[in-house]
Amino acid sequence: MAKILKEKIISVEEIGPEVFKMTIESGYVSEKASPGQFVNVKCGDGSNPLLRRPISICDVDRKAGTFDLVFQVRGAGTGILSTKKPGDEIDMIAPLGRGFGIPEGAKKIGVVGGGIGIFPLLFLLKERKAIAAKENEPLESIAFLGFRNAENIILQREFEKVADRLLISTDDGSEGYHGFITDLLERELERTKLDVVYTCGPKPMMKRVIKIAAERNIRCQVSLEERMGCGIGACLVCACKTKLGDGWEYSHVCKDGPVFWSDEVMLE
Amino acid sequence: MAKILKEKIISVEEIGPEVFKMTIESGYVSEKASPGQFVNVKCGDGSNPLLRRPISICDVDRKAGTFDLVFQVRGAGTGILSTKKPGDEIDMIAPLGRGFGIPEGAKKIGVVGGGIGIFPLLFLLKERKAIAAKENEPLESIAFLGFRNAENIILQREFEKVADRLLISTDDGSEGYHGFITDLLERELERTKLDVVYTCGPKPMMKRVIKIAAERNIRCQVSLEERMGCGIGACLVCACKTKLGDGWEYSHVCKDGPVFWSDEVMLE
Amino acid sequence: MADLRVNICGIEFKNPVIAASGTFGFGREYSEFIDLNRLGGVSVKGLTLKPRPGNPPPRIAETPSGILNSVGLQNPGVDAFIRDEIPFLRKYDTKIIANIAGSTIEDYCKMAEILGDEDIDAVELNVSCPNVKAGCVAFGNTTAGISEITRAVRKYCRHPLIVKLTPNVTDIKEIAMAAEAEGADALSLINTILGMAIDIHSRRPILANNMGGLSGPAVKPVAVRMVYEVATSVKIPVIGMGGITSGDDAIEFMLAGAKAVMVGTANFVNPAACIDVVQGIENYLERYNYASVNDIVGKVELY
Amino acid sequence: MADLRVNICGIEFKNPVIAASGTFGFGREYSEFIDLNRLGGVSVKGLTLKPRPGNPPPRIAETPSGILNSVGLQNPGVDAFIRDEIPFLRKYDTKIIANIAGSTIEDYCKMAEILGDEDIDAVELNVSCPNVKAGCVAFGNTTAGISEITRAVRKYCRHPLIVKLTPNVTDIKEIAMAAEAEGADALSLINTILGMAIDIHSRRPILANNMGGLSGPAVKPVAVRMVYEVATSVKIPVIGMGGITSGDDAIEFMLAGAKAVMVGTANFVNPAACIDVVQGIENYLERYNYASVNDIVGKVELY
Ligand SMILES: Cc1cc2nc3c(=O)[nH]c(=O)nc-3n(C[C@H](O)[C@H](O)[C@H](O)COP(=O)(O)OP(=O)(O)OC[C@H]3O[C@@H](n4cnc5c(N)ncnc54)[C@H](O)[C@@H]3O)c2cc1C
Ligand SMILES: Cc1cc2nc3c(=O)[nH]c(=O)nc-3n(C[C@H](O)[C@H](O)[C@H](O)COP(=O)(O)OP(=O)(O)OC[C@H]3O[C@@H](n4cnc5c(N)ncnc54)[C@H](O)[C@@H]3O)c2cc1C
Ligand SMILES: Cc1cc2nc3c(=O)[nH]c(=O)nc-3n(C[C@H](O)[C@H](O)[C@H](O)COP(=O)(O)O)c2cc1C
Ligand SMILES: Cc1cc2nc3c(=O)[nH]c(=O)nc-3n(C[C@H](O)[C@H](O)[C@H](O)COP(=O)(O)O)c2cc1C
Ligand code: FES
Ligand code: FES
Repeated sequence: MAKILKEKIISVEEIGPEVFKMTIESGYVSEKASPGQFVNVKCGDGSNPLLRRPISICDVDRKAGTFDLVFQVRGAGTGILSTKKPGDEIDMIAPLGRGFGIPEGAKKIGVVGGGIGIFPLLFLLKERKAIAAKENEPLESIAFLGFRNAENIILQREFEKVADRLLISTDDGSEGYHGFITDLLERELERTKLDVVYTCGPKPMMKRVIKIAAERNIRCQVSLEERMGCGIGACLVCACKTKLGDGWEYSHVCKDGPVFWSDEVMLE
Repeated sequence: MAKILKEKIISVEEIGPEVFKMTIESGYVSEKASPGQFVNVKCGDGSNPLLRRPISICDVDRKAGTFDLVFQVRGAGTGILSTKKPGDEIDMIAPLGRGFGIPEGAKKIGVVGGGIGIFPLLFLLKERKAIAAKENEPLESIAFLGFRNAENIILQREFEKVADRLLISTDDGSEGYHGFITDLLERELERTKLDVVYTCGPKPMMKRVIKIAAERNIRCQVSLEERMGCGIGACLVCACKTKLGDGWEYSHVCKDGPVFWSDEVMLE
Repeated sequence: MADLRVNICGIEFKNPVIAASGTFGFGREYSEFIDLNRLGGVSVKGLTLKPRPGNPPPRIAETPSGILNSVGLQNPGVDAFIRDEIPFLRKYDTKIIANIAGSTIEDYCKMAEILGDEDIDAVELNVSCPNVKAGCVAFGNTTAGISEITRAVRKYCRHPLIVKLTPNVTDIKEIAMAAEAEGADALSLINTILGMAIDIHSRRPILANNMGGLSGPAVKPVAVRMVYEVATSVKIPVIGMGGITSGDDAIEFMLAGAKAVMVGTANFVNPAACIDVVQGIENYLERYNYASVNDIVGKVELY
Repeated sequence: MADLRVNICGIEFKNPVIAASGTFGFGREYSEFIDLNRLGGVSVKGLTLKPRPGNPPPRIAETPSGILNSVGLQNPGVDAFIRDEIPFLRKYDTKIIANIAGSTIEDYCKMAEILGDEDIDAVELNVSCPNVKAGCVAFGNTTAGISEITRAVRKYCRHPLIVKLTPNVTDIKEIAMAAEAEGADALSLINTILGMAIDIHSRRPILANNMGGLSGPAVKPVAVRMVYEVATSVKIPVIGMGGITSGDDAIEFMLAGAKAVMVGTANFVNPAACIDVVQGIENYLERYNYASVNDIVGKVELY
């Protein structure tokens, strides 16, 4: 259950160009959060910016009782967020949304992330790994991460720790594979079988991942973004089309998502 | 001439209940400012609060190149201002307005201040004293300051330094004279002659001071407050009635004031 | 403790704070954050005769101290409301206002009729939604339109009838008086102000619907003015809204003449906004020693 | 560097940024902060036939992301303007727009006539000031009113005639088309939105005039919508304003259809606002490789 929380910021660090990692102390979130969920943060005081900003939970340290947000500065809200200092209080509603699901017997998982879409995937890999270890289950994971260029690569070490393999591409070839991360995914699928693919990032990338997975009968989950109002399912602004019989209906990213099965959602 | 300045805050200190003293580094203001002038401060980023806030220059250290603002937290603007930290930048337009004037041969001056109205009077006394010392002129000054109660008394030491005598009243008698500061003024005028009286504070107090001075043919200046827009004389919102022949016209507090001769302004 | 009860056309609200239509769903989501028993009432998401999918996303844009929305009345339809939502809300001790909208006068009448036997406390006629193409706002922005629809629905409506006014008009007093003349029991205002925001990088509107309705603190001064104008023009009670985020804001509307207030956009930022407003009103009444909240209604003293 | 020049009814502005009437005085005060030569133009403080003292203070109230003002056209009168202010402003290479207001149609006509031989570039008809009791806004909020006054003044006005529209209307397109039909050479909008703010402690309005006009960022989405509506309804050029504080804001208005923009309230916060807007427009044009600012006018692509 989500709560309105006022938590303490432990650290704020610029980990890439205009990308900040914020560690927050929260017994509640670190206990309750599951991968793919997000928090809705009040960035400034007063009414400008008025709305909260949705940010994915990127990492959780359940023992320490802390969790991480990683965000890119895009506008007023994230701009103010980046100026917060350790010790400052942060007002959020958390944890929110429906996170990633695990299909029965999925032992080989792939995550495909692009740009700021990679953040929820880190928590997912970490959590899967911890559960597998605890339950003594086999698990193989590959992370496919696409970036603009070498300079924009972030969280590499963190992903290396939680994924068995990490494949990186850059648009300009300045590091890793030169080209789309989905090309790497396709190539890899020529020799490796995956049970499930999780993806988050730019829409064209996710669409391509969905197609690649569908063609190979691999189950696939996508994490969507949509402009939000309330973040809790009441205002109905964060609509996305999902299938309903032969037709469709509007579901809501904040409550029915942000994670959807690729065969239930209709990306446009 | 006023400029748009971005200056550095040296210190912020709570010197009374919800009253803050802020010391700001500014070669420009400390050189150009004269007593009675004010600065127009941008309190927050963005558009809420939108307008700048007028605050009197309370003290200037011309040698150190700094000046002080003292302000009481009243609403959003002064609230934000009170949370500023040393090292922060502060955006202001300064110095603004027409300050206190000195009539020919005024050697005995009185200042009468109430509550947050006392701030510009400190700078006035200090400056008068410095000039008198420099030009080797005689000067006698008395400060009459009225407060709500003992707890609200501020800047006592500072006034003691620059005034020959300091008389204090409180509404509840918890320190100094029990009653209106204007009663003290009247009493004092029974034995002391003043050449000019300067006053700043609540309107009823200023009106009473004007009357007392007028009855005794003492010249008198008042420093007014009015809600402001531009602070530079362009938007015409800060109107106050001044005499024009047999009638009146609207002058503007930010440009024609905030200091007016008591016989030119019409307080309502 | 001051008496917070207000009586509006026979309905006794335990306090004058009502969640505004479209911003509170049917209360379910907020019930996880606050105790709905503490609300004066809930005006539910705007209902239509048949379920409506609403407009394509994006449906929200942020503007200085405000938001534009173009939800377009996504709702499950009046039957689903009766079946699924009334029983849920009735578990709480709070008043239920059914906000209804349609594209034809017949739609409105049918809905009023269907709701006639249902356990709700009032019907709020939404003739001011700027986000649907046919009907709705068209009824709300002329005196002829508002007269016709109020007269028609009045006949079918067995509950107290609140007519919700649009601010997108030259003279809201006229519209208000027309609604009163045709039998409205109360008026609520303001609905959203029509606005537009453009993404200068994509050079397209931010909302897929191109335009949307402005709400939030930005509109407060316009809303207070209109509430004042309407409250001094009609005899029926006025429910004020538009940008209320605190008890102080609510007091401003009540001084201007609102007997109750609705809280909308503020819920998005603070799910406990309605409760905070109740508390703020109580604090104000206590500070100034008012025995009842009714004592401040319309008490602004003009210059 | 992109070409910033815009031609509006025969007047060539060096750039599309004009200081909005009533917020910039006659430019004197701002000339201490910025180089007036860098402005496209200045629309001067609203003029009346005779000097006017204006309304009693307080004349300003702050609201979320906006302000209410009730200056009430304090000005030295058209003769003093001609005598004292035109010579001052003419020293600068910027266009002068005389904003005129009155309580009767005759007032407006007389002023237009008096200004006929004067060295100004255009006349802006202020039929939308909400802060004076007689006349003014009354002419601006009906098609009949706007038609009558535009027709009358058009006969006396030898300069290009800009009609400034009020947003306090149900359908601004109608009003705009009526002004166009009667010979307006250009339209400017929006003037302020009527609003009210109450001090809940004194229980009195904050403005001594009780009500005032809302301006600043809060009104931007309403202004952009109206500019879009008007620009797509008339053939004459449209000058957009309402809440512009940056080049990005100005671009939003131009994409919506404004050929030039006016900057008002932002000057109070930032005396260099107009210059910053010019610079911001230039940056945008460069970033997206536009040869001329005219290339973006009306270029919003609707969904
Ligand atoms: C479920 C979810 C999870 C997200 N997780 C992350 C994350 O982990 N890290 C990260 O950097 N970003 C994340 N985003 C995107 C992030 O919410 C936006 O970048 C942020 O809201 C921008 O706010 P701003 O004030 O800086 O920008 P502005 O452009 O000034 O914002 C204006 C308005 O648009 C909305 N908006 C702008 N961009 C987006 C967007 N991409 N998605 C949704 N709303 C948007 C804002 O919330 C605000 O209401 C996530 C978005 C969603 C929906
Ligand atoms: C020339 C001048 C000098 C001043 N010097 C000082 C000083 O040295 N120390 C000090 O504590 N205060 C001083 N004030 C008063 C100070 O400007 C206000 O207390 C302050 O603007 C309140 O802003 P706020 O956002 O905290 O309050 P809010 O009430 O939220 O302000 C809302 C609006 O009202 C205006 N406003 C509110 N109170 C006043 C007021 N008394 N005078 C003018 N505008 C007001 C604000 O500027 C703002 O636009 C001075 C005022 C003037 C005009
Ligand atoms: C997302 C959203 C949806 C809304 N839906 C409705 C609706 O269905 N019916 C209605 O009468 N008003 C609707 N409104 C208008 C609000 O009830 C209210 O009139 C308006 O938002 C002003 O109040 P506020 O500023 O407190 O939000 C909606 C407002 C928002 C923001
Ligand atoms: C203090 C003030 C005075 C104004 N005076 C006039 C005026 O004399 N004539 C006029 O046409 N508009 C006047 N306006 C309206 C502005 O020109 C402009 O239309 C409005 O403020 C919206 O733009 P903004 O949001 O950029 O301020 C005034 C606005 C303000 C804030
Ligand atoms: S943001 Fe309100 S329903 Fe999703
Ligand atoms: S504040 Fe603008 S003229 Fe004084």
